[in-house]
Amino acid sequence: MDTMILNTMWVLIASVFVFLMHAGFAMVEVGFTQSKNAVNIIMKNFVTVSIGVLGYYVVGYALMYGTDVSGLIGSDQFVLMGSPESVAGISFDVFFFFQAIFAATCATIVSGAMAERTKFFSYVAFCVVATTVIYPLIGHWIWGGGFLSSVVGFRDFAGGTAVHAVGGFCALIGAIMVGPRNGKYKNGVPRAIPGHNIPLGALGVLILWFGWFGFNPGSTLDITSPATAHAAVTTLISGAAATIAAMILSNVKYGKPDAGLTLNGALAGLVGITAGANQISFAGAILVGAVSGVLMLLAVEYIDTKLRIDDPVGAISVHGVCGVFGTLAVGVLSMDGGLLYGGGMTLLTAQIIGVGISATVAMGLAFLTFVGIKATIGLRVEESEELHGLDGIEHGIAAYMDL
Amino acid sequence: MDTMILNTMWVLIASVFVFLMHAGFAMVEVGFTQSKNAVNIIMKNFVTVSIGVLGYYVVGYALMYGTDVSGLIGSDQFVLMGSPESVAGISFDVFFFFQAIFAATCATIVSGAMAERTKFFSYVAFCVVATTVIYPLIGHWIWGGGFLSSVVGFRDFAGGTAVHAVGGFCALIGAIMVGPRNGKYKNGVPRAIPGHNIPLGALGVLILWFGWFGFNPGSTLDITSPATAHAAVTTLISGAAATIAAMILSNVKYGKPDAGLTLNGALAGLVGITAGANQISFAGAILVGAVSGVLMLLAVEYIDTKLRIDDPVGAISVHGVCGVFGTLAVGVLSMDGGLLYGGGMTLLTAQIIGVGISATVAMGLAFLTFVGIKATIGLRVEESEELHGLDGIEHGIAAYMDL
Amino acid sequence: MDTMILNTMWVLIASVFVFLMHAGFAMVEVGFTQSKNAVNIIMKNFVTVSIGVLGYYVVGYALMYGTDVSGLIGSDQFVLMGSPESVAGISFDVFFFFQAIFAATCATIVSGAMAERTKFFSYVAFCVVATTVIYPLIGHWIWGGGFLSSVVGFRDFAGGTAVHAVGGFCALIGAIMVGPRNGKYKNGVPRAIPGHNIPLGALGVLILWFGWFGFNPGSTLDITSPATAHAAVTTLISGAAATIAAMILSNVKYGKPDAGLTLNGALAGLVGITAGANQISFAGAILVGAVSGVLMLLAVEYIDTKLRIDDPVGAISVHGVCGVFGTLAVGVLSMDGGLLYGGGMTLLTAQIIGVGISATVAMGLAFLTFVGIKATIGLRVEESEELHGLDGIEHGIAAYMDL
Amino acid sequence: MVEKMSKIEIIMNPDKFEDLKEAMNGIGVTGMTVTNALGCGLQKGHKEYYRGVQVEINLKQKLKVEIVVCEVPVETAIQTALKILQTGNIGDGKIFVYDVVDAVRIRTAERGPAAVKDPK
Amino acid sequence: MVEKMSKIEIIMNPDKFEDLKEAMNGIGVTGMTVTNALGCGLQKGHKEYYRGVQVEINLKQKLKVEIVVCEVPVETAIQTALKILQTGNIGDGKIFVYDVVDAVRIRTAERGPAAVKDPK
Amino acid sequence: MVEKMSKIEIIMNPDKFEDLKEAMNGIGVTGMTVTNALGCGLQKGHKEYYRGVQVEINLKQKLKVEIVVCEVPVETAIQTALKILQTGNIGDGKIFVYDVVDAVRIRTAERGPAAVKDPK
Ligand SMILES: Nc1ncnc2c1ncn2[C@@H]1O[C@H](COP(=O)(O)OP(=O)(O)O)[C@@H](O)[C@H]1O
Ligand SMILES: Nc1ncnc2c1ncn2[C@@H]1O[C@H](COP(=O)(O)OP(=O)(O)O)[C@@H](O)[C@H]1O
Ligand SMILES: Nc1ncnc2c1ncn2[C@@H]1O[C@H](COP(=O)(O)OP(=O)(O)O)[C@@H](O)[C@H]1O
Repeated sequence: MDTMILNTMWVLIASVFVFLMHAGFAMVEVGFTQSKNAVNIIMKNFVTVSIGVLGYYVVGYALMYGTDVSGLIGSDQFVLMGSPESVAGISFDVFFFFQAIFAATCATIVSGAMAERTKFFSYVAFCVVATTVIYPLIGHWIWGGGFLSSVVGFRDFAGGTAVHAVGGFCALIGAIMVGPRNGKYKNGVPRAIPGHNIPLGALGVLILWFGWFGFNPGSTLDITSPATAHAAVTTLISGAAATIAAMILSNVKYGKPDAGLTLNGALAGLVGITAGANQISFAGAILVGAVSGVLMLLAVEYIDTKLRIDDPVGAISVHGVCGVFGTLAVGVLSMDGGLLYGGGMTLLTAQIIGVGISATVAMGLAFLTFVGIKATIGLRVEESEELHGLDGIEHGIAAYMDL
Repeated sequence: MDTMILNTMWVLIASVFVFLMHAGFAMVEVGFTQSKNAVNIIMKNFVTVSIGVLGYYVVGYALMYGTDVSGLIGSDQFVLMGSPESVAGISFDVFFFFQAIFAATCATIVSGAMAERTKFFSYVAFCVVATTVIYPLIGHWIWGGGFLSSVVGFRDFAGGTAVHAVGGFCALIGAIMVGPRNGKYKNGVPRAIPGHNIPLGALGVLILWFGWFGFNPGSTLDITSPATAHAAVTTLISGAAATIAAMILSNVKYGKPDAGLTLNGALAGLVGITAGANQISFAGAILVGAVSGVLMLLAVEYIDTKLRIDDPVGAISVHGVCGVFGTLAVGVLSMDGGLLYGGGMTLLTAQIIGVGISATVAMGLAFLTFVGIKATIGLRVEESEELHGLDGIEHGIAAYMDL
Repeated sequence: MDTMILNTMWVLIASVFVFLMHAGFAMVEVGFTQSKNAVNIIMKNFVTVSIGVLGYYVVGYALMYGTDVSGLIGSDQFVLMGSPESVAGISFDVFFFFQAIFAATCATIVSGAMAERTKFFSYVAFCVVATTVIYPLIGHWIWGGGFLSSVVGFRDFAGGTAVHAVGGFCALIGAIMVGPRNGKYKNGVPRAIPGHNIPLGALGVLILWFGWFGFNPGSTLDITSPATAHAAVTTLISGAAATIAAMILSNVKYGKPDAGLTLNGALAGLVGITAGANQISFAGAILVGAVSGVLMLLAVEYIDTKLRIDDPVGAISVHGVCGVFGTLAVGVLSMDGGLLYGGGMTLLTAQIIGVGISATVAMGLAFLTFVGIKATIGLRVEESEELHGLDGIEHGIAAYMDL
Repeated sequence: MVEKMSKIEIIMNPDKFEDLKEAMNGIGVTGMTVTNALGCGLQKGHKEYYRGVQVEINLKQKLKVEIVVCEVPVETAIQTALKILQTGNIGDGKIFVYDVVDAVRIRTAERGPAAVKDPK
Repeated sequence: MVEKMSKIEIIMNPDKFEDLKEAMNGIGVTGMTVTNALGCGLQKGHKEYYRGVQVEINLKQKLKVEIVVCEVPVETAIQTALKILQTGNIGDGKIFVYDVVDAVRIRTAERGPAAVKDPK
Repeated sequence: MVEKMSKIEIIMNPDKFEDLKEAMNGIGVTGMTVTNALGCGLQKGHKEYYRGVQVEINLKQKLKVEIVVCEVPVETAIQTALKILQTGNIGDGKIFVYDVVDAVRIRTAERGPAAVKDPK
């Protein structure tokens, strides 16, 4: 009983930390895009939080944590009806609180990659689907008793796949389908469209890092477990290692320590360690971080110049690529069953299968959703609207005014 | 003993969350006003925190929680002298900490509504009165053992009336007495004076929301009570519902989802649920949120165009109107004695009486205070000062400089 | 066991609060400097966090908390090897987490004082030395079982000396050696080089204040101790008193309440109370705060106009001067052995010796480090780079862009 | 290019802008371009402090409004601006008038006065 | 000062700036100065709401690009700008041309057309 | 309007502004209007990276200082500006001079040179 109160308290506090991540996402996305679209991005973030929470309340939670049907989907507790008093050793209310705030994160990732050219209400529609279907479905397989955890033996501690890879791969599909921003490519050569407020973006990254200390350590749901403190430290040092790695590599490749990539580096390290923050050693966390920073940087370049997919904030590389990498790294570096710790290929195989299925399904569902949206309300704003900025036309107001 | 430590810890942490709300208020007020007054607003916020805490330490706490005299006022523990070791099951120091941070909130609400035209030291004077007299007095009636709770049976969980309605009605009087900003009305028709930094305003709202998870759940002072977790969830979903409601209504009324009103919507929902966050059901919280969002929007329009009271940040509508509404909603929706739960009219009547008396007294005291200030140091800056911005003349510095 | 979990949880949460201080430092430094150097400052802050944490992990922790050798230095647990399960009644991981986040703070202080003219990689080099040698060494003497605590009887509760005075005196040496910014002095008369974004600076101060509630109360490492709650209250009211003191004094001296000094005032009060937050009475905290606010203001003026040392953000005055003052104040105002509480000169003498040795050694080591850096990679950017801003040349990007 | 074109540049306080815009629309001005500027004029000598250091002449936030006119006589525009902006206080601002050699409406490639006139 | 110098002022949508810059470099323009501006032109009448209050004419974000030319004929520059900027939509912008009396390259103190020409 | 008025437009590095202001006050300039601008000139060709993508010509932050003079000879102002601003490095900036047809001091409605002169 005492432990339950303790854990309830811990998860409640961790949830509040995670909540602030929405401010972090908002600032990162605003900072790394153009000022003429800043209001639009702000609005998307508010809508994501709100719809995410409500959609998860009405439908999402039920599909994710309702009584399992054939390992595929949850089937009751819609509108939280018939939910128990406690789950996983903490109060049900707090469990829901934590999960609901998580749910919104997944959609937010997509908003960054599709920024500056997507219709407001089209994004809103995607956001509804993401938080009521895509995230809960895959989440059920991973965390809700579905087949990925129960049959495949897939492990995803705090959402390296369930949140980040899923979000990142939805973002990939979204960015492809909405197409690059006007002027991004000229004869196939990418142009830089610099963000308009680096300090705000940096504030966002630090706020996200702060929130991640709820996201990862909170995911144990158990303050009495040593894994909680362990996860806090791995989150700290993986982020640090990735920051330094990205900074050094950008300096080597481009002659200067690049601010955008260094900031993304921090996020890459945080995403990278998410899947295994509780079971990768400190040294392993530094390795995961450093590799995440490098991978992210290479992915940003590859996606931008080779694949020619326009991702203004680097969401695909940060969340998609590093989410996958981090999930696979568990198979190698987990102190409990990882390849390097004598666990053989079993865990690594499970990880490969799990992340493969999750990413594929996420892409498939995102594709269907965007096809539906495109066919009905359309996906992309008018060219002239894009040119003048979404703020004036979609919201009738500029972000910065002095008149 | 263990429970006391647990609760002490919880309230300490919740207080720290609430503290960050001052950053939220500062950013909201800065973002939604003009850049030429940004330094002035920042200074007001710093003064509010500082004076609020010190004034409450010296006098306010005593009047609010000192030994009750005829249900009207506290009478001892000035400068915290003779205070006990523990109060309400938590350490006295933490109890005071929580209360002191609360106290400053009430005055901050007023600063938003009177922004861009009020003399700096006149606001400082009001702030002293608000945190040493107005808030503690009414607070005593509601929370300190005074007649509203003990005789009338009035309920205000986390300050829907004690903090928000009181602050909002003081703001109403202040905004009326200082008059509209120059150029706000032309032949009785209001003009928009847009805020200068929507992203900063949005950051402020999200920080406030974060802090509200200390404000509401923390108000149980008891982590072992299920009401704490319940309050966290209602705070989350009421804010979400209000955001969506305000966004949709603004879209319907004005053809576009309005950013200012959507952001205010989130705050409206948070204020709305404050009085009953512990005793209104989840569905009830969504209802309270949605109605708050709608009410706020209508109130903003009514106050602006019909009453012609100039409230730059919408503080009267957000805190005053939704504070009152939320308090009354307790009488209807409280799962413990609300009208809809078979409690009859008793609770609703108590709520009507309580909020009526509180608002009336707040307005009366605010009126007297502002009359006094007007008669001595004056309330409003010179027209030329207002024209050129308060920053240069009251503080000798611009908020944004690049030279 | 239960207490250990409770305290582990408390320190974990407090550490997360402290982490956000890095966002606070970043915003303060960005806000109070020129826009053309904003990216550079952001990068320095990210590097500080990352290098700080990693350097402390590899070397710093061992020197600070490894097995003591003659009261001078720690000697094992490099790369945390051989570290115990728990320290000081909390989990080792959380203890390290808290300490690692602290370590980075010390170097950050220096970055503010040397802003706008120091080479990026020179600062990086200093940062490595600061977090692997300077801070851990002096930290060992004070907190790691070294001679200052064990022999001298020096007391520094949360780092008034170990973090702030050490950081401030390193900053002093750095600012002297790198020289004033171009155009700061003309014929020996200082010119104002105003910060470019006061609202962001203000946000930073409020975030720092928030984090300080982890920094000070967290330093007990013990939620069951009444000192924790006591430290929270003294942190609150000392900051408040200093804010008001600085505001009033600036108004008296310069005719207007100065925003920069009022904001610095808050920080001065927080630094001032850090050394004795657990053992100075509430009234004492107000005194310490008020004096800190005054001292800081006088120091800013003296350093700027008399010593002609250019410290863009006032770091030397805030952290160095108030850090020393607060440490000495413990000798006078400590309720347990202070001069005014009948403790005689013993404690005060210990404080004088301790802070004297710490500051001297910090200055000496900083001097050697900067001499080394100057001789190798150089300390200061080219004049033309300084003129055009460090952002373009060191990082190839402007902080604010709209094209 | 028989009709002469002129640019009227108004340095003014930001707060009166809405009024000016309305008044200018009232006399048939078809467009204007506005820039944020910092001005120092006779308001000089004003001493300020920043963190205890004297800052001598303070630059005041101004708007620079540029209006190219041909049909609307320059004098009408100046008088209209004066009516709105004159308060008699230092800092009211200044108006400068320049010759414009040519104008192009990019949308239609119209040139000269036609580029500035209302096509409706 | 035999060669006449002119200033070409282009009020344009921010998004086409990269293209314009390239095109101008292509015809030998040696420099330009760019300012953020807010413009209102025929886009007027557009009604917006801010917190439920009607905001009448909305100012649109524009760039003001100033190019002083002497060697490059004004006409070439105008045609180049038209090619890049003309979309046929309201809001495409305007070009104004002014006489320049003198120019100085501060670095070398060169005067007149020499100050504007490429020294290489 | 016997006395000719001219506008001197100085495109300069932001950092020297304080010095320039002082020097201009020294020679009797009564006012100036300053705008933030981005400039590209001979500093072109400079290659930068943003998130791994090459950004070609970088715009540099400049100040545009506009001074309308009549009493103060244009030449004095130019020489004063040169003295302060010339460092010999690329990016030192440019000065352009234009004719001013008329000026108005809004506060007093004074016109022409009187509007620019110090009334004291
Ligand atoms: N000679 C000038 N050249 C350019 N701009 C000027 C000049 N004189 C004044 N201004 C601009 O006009 C503004 C108002 O000038 P000011 O001298 O305060 O008004 P007044 O002439 O009514 O005293 C100044 O802030 C400045 O921007
Ligand atoms: N008479 C004018 N004086 C100064 N600037 C103008 C004028 N007319 C238009 N502009 C500028 O040109 C921009 C585009 O004008 P607009 O009228 O929308 O284009 P169009 O002439 O193609 O309809 C405006 O936003 C404004 O900045
Ligand atoms: N032809 C031009 N028209 C308008 N502005 C120019 C022109 N040439 C240069 N400038 C402005 O002057 C600034 C300095 O020019 P730059 O070519 O770097 O100096 P320099 O001539 O000494 O090499 C540029 O950044 C730009 O703002």
